[in-house]
Amino acid sequence: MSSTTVAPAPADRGTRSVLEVRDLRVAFGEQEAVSGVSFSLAAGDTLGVVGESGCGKSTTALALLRMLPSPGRVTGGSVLLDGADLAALPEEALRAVRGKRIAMIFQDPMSSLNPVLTVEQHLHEALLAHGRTDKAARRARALELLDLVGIPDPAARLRDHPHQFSGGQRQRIMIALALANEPEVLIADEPTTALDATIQRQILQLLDRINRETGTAILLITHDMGVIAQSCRRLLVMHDGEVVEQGRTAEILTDPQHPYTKRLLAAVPRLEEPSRAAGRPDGTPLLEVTGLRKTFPGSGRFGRRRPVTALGGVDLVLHPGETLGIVGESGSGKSTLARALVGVHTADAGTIRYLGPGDPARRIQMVFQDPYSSLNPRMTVGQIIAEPLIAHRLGDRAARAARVADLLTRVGLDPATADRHPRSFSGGQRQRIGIARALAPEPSVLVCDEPVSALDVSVQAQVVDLLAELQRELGLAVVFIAHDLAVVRQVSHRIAVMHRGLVVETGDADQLVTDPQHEYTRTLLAAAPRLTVVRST
Amino acid sequence: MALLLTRRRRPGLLSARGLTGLALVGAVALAGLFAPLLTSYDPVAQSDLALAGPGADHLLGTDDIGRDLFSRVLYGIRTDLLISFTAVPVGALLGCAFALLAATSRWADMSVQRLFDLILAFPGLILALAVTAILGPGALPVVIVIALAEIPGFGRQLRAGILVQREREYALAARVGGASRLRVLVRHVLPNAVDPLIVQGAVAMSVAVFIEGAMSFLGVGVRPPEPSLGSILSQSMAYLSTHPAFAIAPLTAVTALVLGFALIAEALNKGIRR
Amino acid sequence: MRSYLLKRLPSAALVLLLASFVIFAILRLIPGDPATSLAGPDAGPEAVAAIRARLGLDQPFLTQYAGWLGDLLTGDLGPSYAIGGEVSELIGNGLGATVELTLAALLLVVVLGLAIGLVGATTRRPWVAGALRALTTAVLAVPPFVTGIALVLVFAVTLGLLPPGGHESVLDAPDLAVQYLLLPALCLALPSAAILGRYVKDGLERTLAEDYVRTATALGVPRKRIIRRHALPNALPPVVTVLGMQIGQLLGGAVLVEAIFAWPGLGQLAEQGVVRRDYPVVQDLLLLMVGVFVLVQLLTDLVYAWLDPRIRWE
Amino acid sequence: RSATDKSSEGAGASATPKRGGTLTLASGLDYTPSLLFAQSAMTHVQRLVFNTLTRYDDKLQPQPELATSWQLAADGKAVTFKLREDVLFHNGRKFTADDVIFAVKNLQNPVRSAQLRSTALAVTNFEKKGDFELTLTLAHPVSNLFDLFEFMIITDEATVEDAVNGKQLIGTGPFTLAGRNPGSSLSFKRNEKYWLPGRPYLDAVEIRVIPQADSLLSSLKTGQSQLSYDVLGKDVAALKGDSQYRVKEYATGAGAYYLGVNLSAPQVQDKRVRQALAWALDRDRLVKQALGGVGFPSSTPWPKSSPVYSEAGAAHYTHNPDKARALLKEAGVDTLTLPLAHANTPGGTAIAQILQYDLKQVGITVELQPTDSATMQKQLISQTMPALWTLSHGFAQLHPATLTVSAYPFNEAKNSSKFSSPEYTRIVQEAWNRADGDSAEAKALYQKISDTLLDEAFVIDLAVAGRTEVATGKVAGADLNKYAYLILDDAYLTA
Ligand SMILES: Nc1ncnc2c1ncn2[C@@H]1O[C@H](COP(=O)(O)OP(=O)(O)OP(=O)(O)O)[C@@H](O)[C@H]1O
Ligand SMILES: Nc1ncnc2c1ncn2[C@@H]1O[C@H](COP(=O)(O)OP(=O)(O)OP(=O)(O)O)[C@@H](O)[C@H]1O
Ligand SMILES: [Mg+2]
Ligand SMILES: [Mg+2]
Repeated sequence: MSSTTVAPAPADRGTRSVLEVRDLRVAFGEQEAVSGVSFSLAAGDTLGVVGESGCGKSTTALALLRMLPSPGRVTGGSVLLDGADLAALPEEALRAVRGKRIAMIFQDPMSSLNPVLTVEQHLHEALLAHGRTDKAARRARALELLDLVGIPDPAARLRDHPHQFSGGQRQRIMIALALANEPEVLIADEPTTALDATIQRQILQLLDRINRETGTAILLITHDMGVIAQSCRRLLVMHDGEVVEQGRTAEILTDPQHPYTKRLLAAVPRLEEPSRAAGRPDGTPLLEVTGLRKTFPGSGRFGRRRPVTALGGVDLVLHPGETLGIVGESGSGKSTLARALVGVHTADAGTIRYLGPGDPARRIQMVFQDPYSSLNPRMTVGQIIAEPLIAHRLGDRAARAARVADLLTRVGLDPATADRHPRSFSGGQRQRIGIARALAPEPSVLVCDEPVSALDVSVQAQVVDLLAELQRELGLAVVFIAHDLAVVRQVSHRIAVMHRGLVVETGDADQLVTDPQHEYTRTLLAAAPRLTVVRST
Repeated sequence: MALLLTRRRRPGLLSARGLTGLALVGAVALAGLFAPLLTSYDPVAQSDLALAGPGADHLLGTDDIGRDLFSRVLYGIRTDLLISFTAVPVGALLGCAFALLAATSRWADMSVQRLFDLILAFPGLILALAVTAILGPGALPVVIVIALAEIPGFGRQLRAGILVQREREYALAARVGGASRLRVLVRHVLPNAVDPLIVQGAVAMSVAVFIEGAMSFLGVGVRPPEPSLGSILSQSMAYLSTHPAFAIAPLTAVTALVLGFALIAEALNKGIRR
Repeated sequence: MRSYLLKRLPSAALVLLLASFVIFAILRLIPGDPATSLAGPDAGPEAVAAIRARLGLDQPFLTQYAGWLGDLLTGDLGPSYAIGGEVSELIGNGLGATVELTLAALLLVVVLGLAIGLVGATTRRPWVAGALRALTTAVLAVPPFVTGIALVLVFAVTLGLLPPGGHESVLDAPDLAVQYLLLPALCLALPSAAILGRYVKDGLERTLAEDYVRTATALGVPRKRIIRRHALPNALPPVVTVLGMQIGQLLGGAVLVEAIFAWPGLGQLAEQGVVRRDYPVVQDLLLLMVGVFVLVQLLTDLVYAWLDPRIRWE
Repeated sequence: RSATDKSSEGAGASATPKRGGTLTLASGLDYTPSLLFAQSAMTHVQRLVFNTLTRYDDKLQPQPELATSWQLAADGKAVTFKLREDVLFHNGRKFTADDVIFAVKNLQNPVRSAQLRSTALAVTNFEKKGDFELTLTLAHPVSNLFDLFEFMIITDEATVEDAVNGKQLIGTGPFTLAGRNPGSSLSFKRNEKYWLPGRPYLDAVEIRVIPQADSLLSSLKTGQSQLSYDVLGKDVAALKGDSQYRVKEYATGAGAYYLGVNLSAPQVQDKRVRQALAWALDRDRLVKQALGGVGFPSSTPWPKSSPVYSEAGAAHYTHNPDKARALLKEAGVDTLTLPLAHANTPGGTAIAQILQYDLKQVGITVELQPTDSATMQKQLISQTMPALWTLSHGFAQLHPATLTVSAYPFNEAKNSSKFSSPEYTRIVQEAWNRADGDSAEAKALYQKISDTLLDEAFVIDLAVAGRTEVATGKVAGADLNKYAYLILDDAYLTA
């Protein structure tokens, strides 16, 4: 690696602090988002930052390099980089620091890369920005970097555009960009949140390797305890824009001091815990899926894309009162299956037989992933929940109103909120509304497509509990789709593992986790983040 | 997820920009509305005193056949607003109707788009000449031409909106809830897709004032002697070198209107782009 | 790409066919007929009748329409009715001038539009942005015929800097041609430039808020370069579409502008044609305009794709 | 180079004509080949490329052109011409009597729709004595015979169809057509073999078509063009004071503005109603405001140069609303609503609005119908005008008979007003079918015609305004014949 490397002598690793943040305050207009955050990052160290959505993690990160979106601005405190206060630096001087001494990578690798620039151009931009003018040298460095982050056959991919890479590869490219100028500090804001467990694992390993090989100090922001546990020596817990606790990861995980941290940890689903699903429902199945196939005609603006086989012959059975968990990486066909079950996608082949009482269109309902886009912003909660009732002509106006109130209470919301609009609810509450809507036409099967993936762990737990409770009370059969194995094991009787549009393994929840049969299931399990500390100092 | 990041203050109409726009349009509109109170002159009454400059008894002077310009401009504003406020809604409704039709099937979509292309491709001024020649002069052809011209704008806007909103999960949810395709389209998708049309509307208003002017200039505007901003303006053009004052009044009114509507549009736009 | 073209061409053809019918029908619906304007102010009905027969205007509507389409397909546009000479010549003559004008205008539109948009979106001084917005909106607010006549009065009559109207072929006398071109081109370009400028500005503001711009910033790429290299290319595709629409506008606007500046282009020809009910001229001319518009739409889509790799590769 | 520099200034034409130079003329209208033989609004081409047999002087006395001399038979039923022998067509062919014969026959052809067709039709027989003497036999004497020869251009038979199709123009005139760009320009080159020695002075003539009135004016002001006959009245008024320009009025061209009345509309069949209309109009204001003070108010069609023109006639109808109301009451009309068609040009609209307002003052509601010229023309010819229309007409500048046998609004046999009366027909025929166009009794008949027109008021004349020539100081010697054919034989540019 070239001479400018700042690989610190092992001696001062973890002692000399590169980055010193003192009482940092950020406000968006009046509203304060970060109120007095202080921490220090030692050279070559790894510091994890956890906290619920909206607690100020990203804002803090952006504030370090004064990259806040308007109207955000740093209202107090200092950011010392080797003693120099970045908060006081003029813009140009700060630019020289960005990417050169402190680099950042962001959550969504797709939107964070420029769609019209090739990978090579991206890297050239990064290098050029800090005076690498020699084209040949830049090219060599580009290859070197891509190789470093593990892009196979770099020379061939240099001319490709971001959209031609997989999610994981894109994130690798982001990292390559960040490392282009051998920064002392690498800030990673939720670098793996958008990725599958398997990919996530690889990326975290990569960061780990970088940290060891180049001695780059890493500030890793995430809301996933598991990720931290795996990859950070030190840990910092944020809540409402404040630091509630920080210290060695191992210690905090084993005995948290602050009540908030305790709650947080408690909420985290652990893969080791056995399924909480009660009873062993079987007998006559309620739902029988055989040889289900679905192929999407690929359609592009220019010419046609090759068609995508989302479901390649899926067989499933669902018993009354049973929870069937479905796991699988992104794109494996989970949502397509769900939609086929509720009949919005008509399958190309195969059958879905509903053996229960009543009209399947009414008896099979669905809970959606995104609590924000799945509720019509123009309708009041009452109207939203009443929609299925109207559609299925259930009861008159008064009856519907009563039912809505009843449902709201069931999902733990105040009936008085029926005439408010979704925007005035939190994510968790919205998901409850979604559930209420699904329950309205008294379904016997509830298909939940990643119902908790978008929620913070604490909220996740609540929603999961709600679903379990409803199932018990209403004897619902539930199809529970998620990519987080831990959650799925927790709630399911049985688990089906999907891979490339096929169910590769089905089995008793606990058994499948403890003693996986299929190769793919094993990789999935291996990749799943665990709360047990993997690295010590 | 930093969804909260997207929460932003909505400037909308109440932003400085929006208020300026409202003020401009409002002022002009009121002037037109209260024309009878503001001037004692009959806008079509002629006199020997032609092309008089601004003065005591004729605030803005008189036109080439001795009519009081001030009152003509005031009543002209009426005409223009009347035309715009009928033509634009008509165009908007038709555009939306087509957009909805397009949403019903691939085939419909294709044909509707071709229709829009056709309208857009057709040289507007020639269309104006033709329509007037067919229907005879008057406000009606002007309204029709404007409405026609506005159809694709609204249509395309709404179509795009529908395409986006349709893919939102709430639309899917409605389907799962058992709602019919039509109900999903009308009850769920449409209300969420109409927002940008407000902007389009404001833009369209200014375009309308414009088309009226161009048509008058080609001698196919509203039927004389009814005053309209466009007709006064085109009338004044022949005297621009000798009596510039003649052109200033109508020009100010037109500019104020167009500027106002444009500002309103911008403000709304900023407001909607949450 | 090719398959895309193949997909689009039929519908383009369809539009043309529809257009041809609409044009043909509308023309016949207009009162007043070429024979009478041919015959002259004091001609007797027998004269008119004779002319009608000669022009085949006495044949049934659809026969005439079919005849026209036939001629179009054989590429023979035939003679004009009233204006005199072969339609192909007439259009040929006008085409050059109009193309000159529209291209010049287009150039202005692009240059001015980009300038307005870039400055408007990136300036750190609020008053500059404000001034620009006011300016562009004002330009949009003043009808082109006013701008045109005002321009003439100021630059030609008062200052005597530029000719008030007329035309010199670029080929014969480039230096003069430019002087003749300047005013009409400007008058034609201003509104479109303002519109384009607005879109460029909006597009830039949007892309400047994108994640990848944040990435570039985080990498320490200088702001100027971010705007030029990262934001602009992404802002352009929609702008191209708008530009496509504007070209249509320019062609339409030519009618007015050419009248004001005595510019011997198709606009003039079209107006003459309508006024004198010279069916062949107007028909072929309008169809040509529609054709150009459709073509431009196709091209813009291609350019769009060329600018946006995501589409390019699909 | 600059497109704006005026090669020379200097007002006032210098006395000595000078050879050379290109004259640029600004025309508001384009030339329409198909109307070459009809009197239309654009008449610049005819006398540049072609010649006529004779040409009127100011007193309507024919003077030699291609005809050197002529002899009218005593009974007026024949006329004998002696022709120039040194005249060549642009294609080199010699001009002979046959060309005159063809010219007459050509005008007799209905498709040419020549206004003087009726007069041409009076020619029944041709008799050549050699190539350069020709006798025309007439069915009956015609008083306006030489109106025909002032009107009739001598064309080359072989190429006449090309001429009306706009392909080429072959004549004997001072200039040859060098090029045409429809809608924008016509250019002419000097005819080197012109029969008039040393003429024309100019090397070339360029006609620029500039439809926009104010653009046209600017082209004059900026010296882009030096001569025009299409400057709006209001602008003429403005230029009159300016020493840089010479303004000259001709009693020619489409000389008179009128209000036409279609008698097929029941409300206006009563003569008194029509006269009421005539009394209600304020002609002075119309001239001042709509015509910019050019021309003079008149209730007769005749220009001052006409043998029938009289102060009394011109002032027959004055602005007298009371009288109008009285007549209406007398006719038993209390409320009256009439449509009025007018050209949708700024000028036409102004006139129409003035008429509308004046008529409103006497309780006649008028509904304006702006109409584009093509439609207007169709209605005029097919006699489908609404109850009222306003346009302008020509032919009053010639022998009065011409107006009544040739101009569509007045045509005794068939006119846009659908007016006909035995009396009118009689006097018209009588005035027309006579050899002595200028005799006292002829004049008396003309007077009768004039009085009848005033009395019947189916065409209500408003103002007489001939062509106005606006020339920059450097142009001299331009002229128009009675049909407003542009004559540049003696025109030259002062250095
Ligand atoms: N409407 C559609 N049109 C075309 N292709 C689609 C469509 N919906 C899904 N696909 C494709 O089908 C495959 C499966 O998609 P699906 O959404 O079922 O995966 P998933 O398991 O739900 O992924 P995730 O975990 O990200 O939700 C993917 O490759 C996707 O690209
Ligand atoms: N652009 C903005 N305008 C206004 N407020 C903002 C903006 N961005 C963030 N905030 C506020 O700042 C607070 C912290 O937001 P931030 O994105 O830093 O949280 P986070 O911890 O990154 O959440 P997540 O885990 O979802 O990314 C939030 O409460 C939000 O309301
Ligand atoms: Mg964040
Ligand atoms: Mg999914």
